[in-house]
Amino acid sequence: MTENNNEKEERKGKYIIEREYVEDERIIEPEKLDIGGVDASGRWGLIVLPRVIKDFDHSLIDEVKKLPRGKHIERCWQCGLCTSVCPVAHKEPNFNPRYFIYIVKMGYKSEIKKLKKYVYLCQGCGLCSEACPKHVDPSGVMMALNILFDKV
Amino acid sequence: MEKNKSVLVIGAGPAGLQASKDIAEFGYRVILVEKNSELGGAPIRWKYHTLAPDFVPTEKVLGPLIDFVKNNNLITVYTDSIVESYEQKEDFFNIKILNLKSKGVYNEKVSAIIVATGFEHFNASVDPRYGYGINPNVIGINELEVMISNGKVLRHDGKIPKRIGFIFCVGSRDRSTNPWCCTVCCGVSIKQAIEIKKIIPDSQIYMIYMDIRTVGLWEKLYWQSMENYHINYIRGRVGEIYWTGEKLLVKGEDTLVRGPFEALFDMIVLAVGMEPGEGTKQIAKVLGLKVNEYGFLSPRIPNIHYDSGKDGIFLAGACVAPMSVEEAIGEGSAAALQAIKYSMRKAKKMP
Amino acid sequence: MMDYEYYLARLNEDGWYYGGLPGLQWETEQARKQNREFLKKIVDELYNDERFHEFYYACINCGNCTSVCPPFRFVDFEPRIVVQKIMHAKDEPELLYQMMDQYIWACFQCYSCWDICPAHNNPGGLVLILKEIAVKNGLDSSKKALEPYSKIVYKIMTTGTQITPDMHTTIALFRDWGPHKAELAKNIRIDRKAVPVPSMNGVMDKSWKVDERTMKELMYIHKEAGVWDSIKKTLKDVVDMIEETAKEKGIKNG
Amino acid sequence: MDNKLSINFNDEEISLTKEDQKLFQKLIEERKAKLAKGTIEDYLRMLEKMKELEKKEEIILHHVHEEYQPRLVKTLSGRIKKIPTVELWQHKSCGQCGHIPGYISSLYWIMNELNIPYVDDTNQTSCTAWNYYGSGTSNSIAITAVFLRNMHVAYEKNAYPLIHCGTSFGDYKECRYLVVMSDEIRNKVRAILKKIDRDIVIPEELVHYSEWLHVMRYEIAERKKFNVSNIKVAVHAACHTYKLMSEDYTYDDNILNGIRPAPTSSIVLALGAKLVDYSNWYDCCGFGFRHILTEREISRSFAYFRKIKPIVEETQADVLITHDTGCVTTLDKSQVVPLAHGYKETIPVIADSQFAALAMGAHPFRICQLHWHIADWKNLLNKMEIDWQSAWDDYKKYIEELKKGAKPFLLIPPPRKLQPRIRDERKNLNGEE
Repeated sequence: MTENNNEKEERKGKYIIEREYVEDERIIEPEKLDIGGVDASGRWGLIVLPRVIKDFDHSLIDEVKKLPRGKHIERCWQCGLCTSVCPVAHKEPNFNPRYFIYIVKMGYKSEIKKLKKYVYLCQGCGLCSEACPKHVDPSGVMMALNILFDKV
Repeated sequence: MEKNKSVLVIGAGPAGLQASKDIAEFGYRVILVEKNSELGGAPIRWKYHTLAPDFVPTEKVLGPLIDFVKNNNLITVYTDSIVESYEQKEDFFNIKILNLKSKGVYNEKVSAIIVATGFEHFNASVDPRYGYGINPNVIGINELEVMISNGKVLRHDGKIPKRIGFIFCVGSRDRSTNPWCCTVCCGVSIKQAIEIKKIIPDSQIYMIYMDIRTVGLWEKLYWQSMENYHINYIRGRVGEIYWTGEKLLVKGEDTLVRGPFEALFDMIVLAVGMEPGEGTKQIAKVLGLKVNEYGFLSPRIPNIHYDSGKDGIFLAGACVAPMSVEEAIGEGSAAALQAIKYSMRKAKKMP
Repeated sequence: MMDYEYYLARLNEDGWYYGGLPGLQWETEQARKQNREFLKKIVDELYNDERFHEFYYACINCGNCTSVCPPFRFVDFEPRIVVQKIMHAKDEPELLYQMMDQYIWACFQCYSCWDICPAHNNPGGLVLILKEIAVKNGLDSSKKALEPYSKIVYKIMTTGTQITPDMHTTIALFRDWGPHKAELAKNIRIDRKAVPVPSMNGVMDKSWKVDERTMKELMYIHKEAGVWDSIKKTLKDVVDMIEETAKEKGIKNG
Repeated sequence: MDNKLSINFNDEEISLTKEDQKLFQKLIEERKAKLAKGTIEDYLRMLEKMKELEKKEEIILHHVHEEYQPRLVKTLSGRIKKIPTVELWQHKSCGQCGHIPGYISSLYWIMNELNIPYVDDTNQTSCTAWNYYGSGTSNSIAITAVFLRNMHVAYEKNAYPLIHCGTSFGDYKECRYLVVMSDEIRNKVRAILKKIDRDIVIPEELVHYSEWLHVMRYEIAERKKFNVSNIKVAVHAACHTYKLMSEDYTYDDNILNGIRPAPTSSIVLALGAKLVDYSNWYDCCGFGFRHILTEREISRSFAYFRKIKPIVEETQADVLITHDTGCVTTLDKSQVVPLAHGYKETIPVIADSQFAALAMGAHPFRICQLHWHIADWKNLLNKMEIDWQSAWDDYKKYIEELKKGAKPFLLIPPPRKLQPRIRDERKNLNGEE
């Protein structure tokens, strides 16, 4: 949940100062927790699961490669030209073609869940595909991601 | 030594000059053919002020070579000339040289040929996104080198720029222009940025890069620029540049920290890459040399540059692959030795 | 020509605008709301700190520090980003302010990053200077972070010790120690008498008996070094209590 | 270190299993890459400048002279470091005294056993790192002045400072670096110290108590009463001891190939216990300074998932030993909640001085104060064949006597040979006579 403005009251991990940088699903906050007679519910019983990625999940990228316009996604070297020419990215920074390709290549499912509602913003204007030095055809990849992100 | 032994050297850049000097010092005659009117190749043509990584003045490196070649009687120099045709005989070549200005044709007999026709800077107007040639104050690192040599870095309206941006990999590492890396423009740009900081101390310089490739001893330029000259490095690419009438609006993405950004710059320097020069293309046709998919001359074995695959013809310098001045000079000597060895072996009829 | 008036209009007076990386725009929006003179003041305070040039040389983005950074394993906090934003802060003060809200408070100050940085930077030290600046300028982030910490600041600045045995006499503090805490709360007084160390035996209000003179000198040092004034904006009430205790001990805040 | 991959434990060659070899090879490359040349060169340059300042009489250097019977160790860069062994000024740690007094009482008991004179001073304040590092509510002048005040008190008492807490040790290394290298800080600090009638005294060597245990490990091993050879020990080195100013800590080629800090591992080996290795030894314990007090959510999760769980899974060690207040408290107290959540892995956490004292036969409760620790230490003591049940009853009896007003048993330090430097009666703080 990226927006910080609708601060829901019963949001988990309220007392964590750097709360905005911890995803919700990694916070386990028990309503009731009794440890040998001592009440440690709420923040006293809260644990955060580590976010260490043990191995990269390549299932996503294989799927994109099967789709016709996602063929060259592996060529991307994260230079950022697609985002810099993309008119949408300069108006809505949550839409960032380079970053979408990156999280798909790395298989960061939690990031994809966070940002998947922005992928449809792609206008399909093709400016990025024309600028891309590796001919990854990012606008095609965006279309592929539209399909893929619904599945994540 | 046999007086009539002579070697044809095509191209008077760092490689060609060094080859001519070595061969002349060995005692052979040298026929040096240069397309332009002055010797020294790209470094002199674009008035390189200093050479990376230690800011050695170009004059100190190439000056002696040029003086030697000009004053040595064993070396006959044909400027404004190209090799029109060649004919390979048993143990010598008949060369026809055409002077582009006077249209005069000269014949020479040589025992070996060294091709050192060098490179040309990428013409950034080929890549429309930077508006090179249309937007004022968008210049290449070659033009900037001329400005630095004159000691004054000025905008088109004569004012001193405050915020200068360097854009890396223009015309390099890009499938739509040249998919190779020119190996030097990172180091050269950083060197120039430091020189600008010396000329304009309160300037703000931004290097917009993908990866900094200051290889070998050139790495100290990268650290020096950050530690002593506070030059900023933004990892990302620039998509578009607009001229707002007074400044350049640069649209890009900072992939690490800022995300998509726009910024106003007073001047943008494009780190233009290296392409095979006109001379290289022309000589390849004339001598029938093999050329790789990028237009560079391709040696028989890619890792051994001097061996062109044709008997008696040797390659040297940036016509084979993008390289720095120091490497080109080294390859000039290498080709010179091969040419001398070939000529001596031919003289003794050895295989 | 492309319609670039839209982009021109939103540039700040330094001629710059950036949207921020996906998911982190709330940081950039917050920073953009602040007035820029204040942001520039913060950047100058950082760059003029006497430790700054010992802690920052150059950052080539290798990511060594993030690889060993403990909070990075649980929180999206990277020391590399801290150094990168400090590098660009001189021309763009918003970048620094963005971090001071929540980002820098994730740092464990364990200095693994200092030990491993090939460029010999000290990201942990830079974060520390940023925390000091946040406290000095009374940012609400430092108020929020240090509000539960204020009792400890008072204890440290008056006695030189932190959590003391008398704070364990109820199970309110550290309930997550479970039943052990209930036991501890019951018989901590007598257990402290059983500690065989002469200077600690039976002491409840401090970690060990501290001479009156020592505490006076400690408070004097903090007063002279300007610590009381620097934390006035963030921990107003704590400073008042400290000044009172100091007055009782004959130290006037000059 | 030729490519023959075996490590020598206690001077006898042990060849490693295939899998361990891979791990050690990784460690060796890792450490070589990590030798941040800059940090080491700068530190050595600082030590040179410190000697120059002494010649120019800008500072007083508290030398580790012969009366302190120094022993020599090597640091990361190979520099020889003098570790004083007697006449020590105990610089106590505020965390351990509040939460786990066991490891300072064990240390004092060992020193009494070895007849080492020391000073348990009440004119000592904590290093106030809780302000400086913990919350940013201090500045470099204050923290350096507090450091120099404590060092001056030790100099007055003619005793060499032995620093208990890892954080104080790291903090003082940084303060010393700043005060020597930055004239601005030095002059400001001198002005403050003059007002409390003190001068700048900088110790020639900053010594952590685990380094003292390291150099005294064979004497301690001689007095061992319990056999610990079947105890598997995992060691955690505290970040602030060897990452803050990474040059200045003890490394020994015979202990873990000189790749990792020697202190705590060396005494475990000297006592004959089995030292086991685990994958993320380099990681922090999760202390996090502010986090351990006011944001325990992150601290306890880190300690458990990054330290306790991997150690127990990988090594099934019997005990986790470290040498710092924050680490012992964090690792020990962070296991309660995860266990309540249903995780199984747990391991007792004690300090190296406690382990040494236990092995030397100290009373587990009156001296080693194990009852302040939560993680279950019962089967550790069983494995060491220490009858903790009767010791616990004895402790209970002692508590009852105390309740009735009996005089508490105190560890009185052996008599000192060195005389303190006499000081004239000081003016009161605000400069009036």
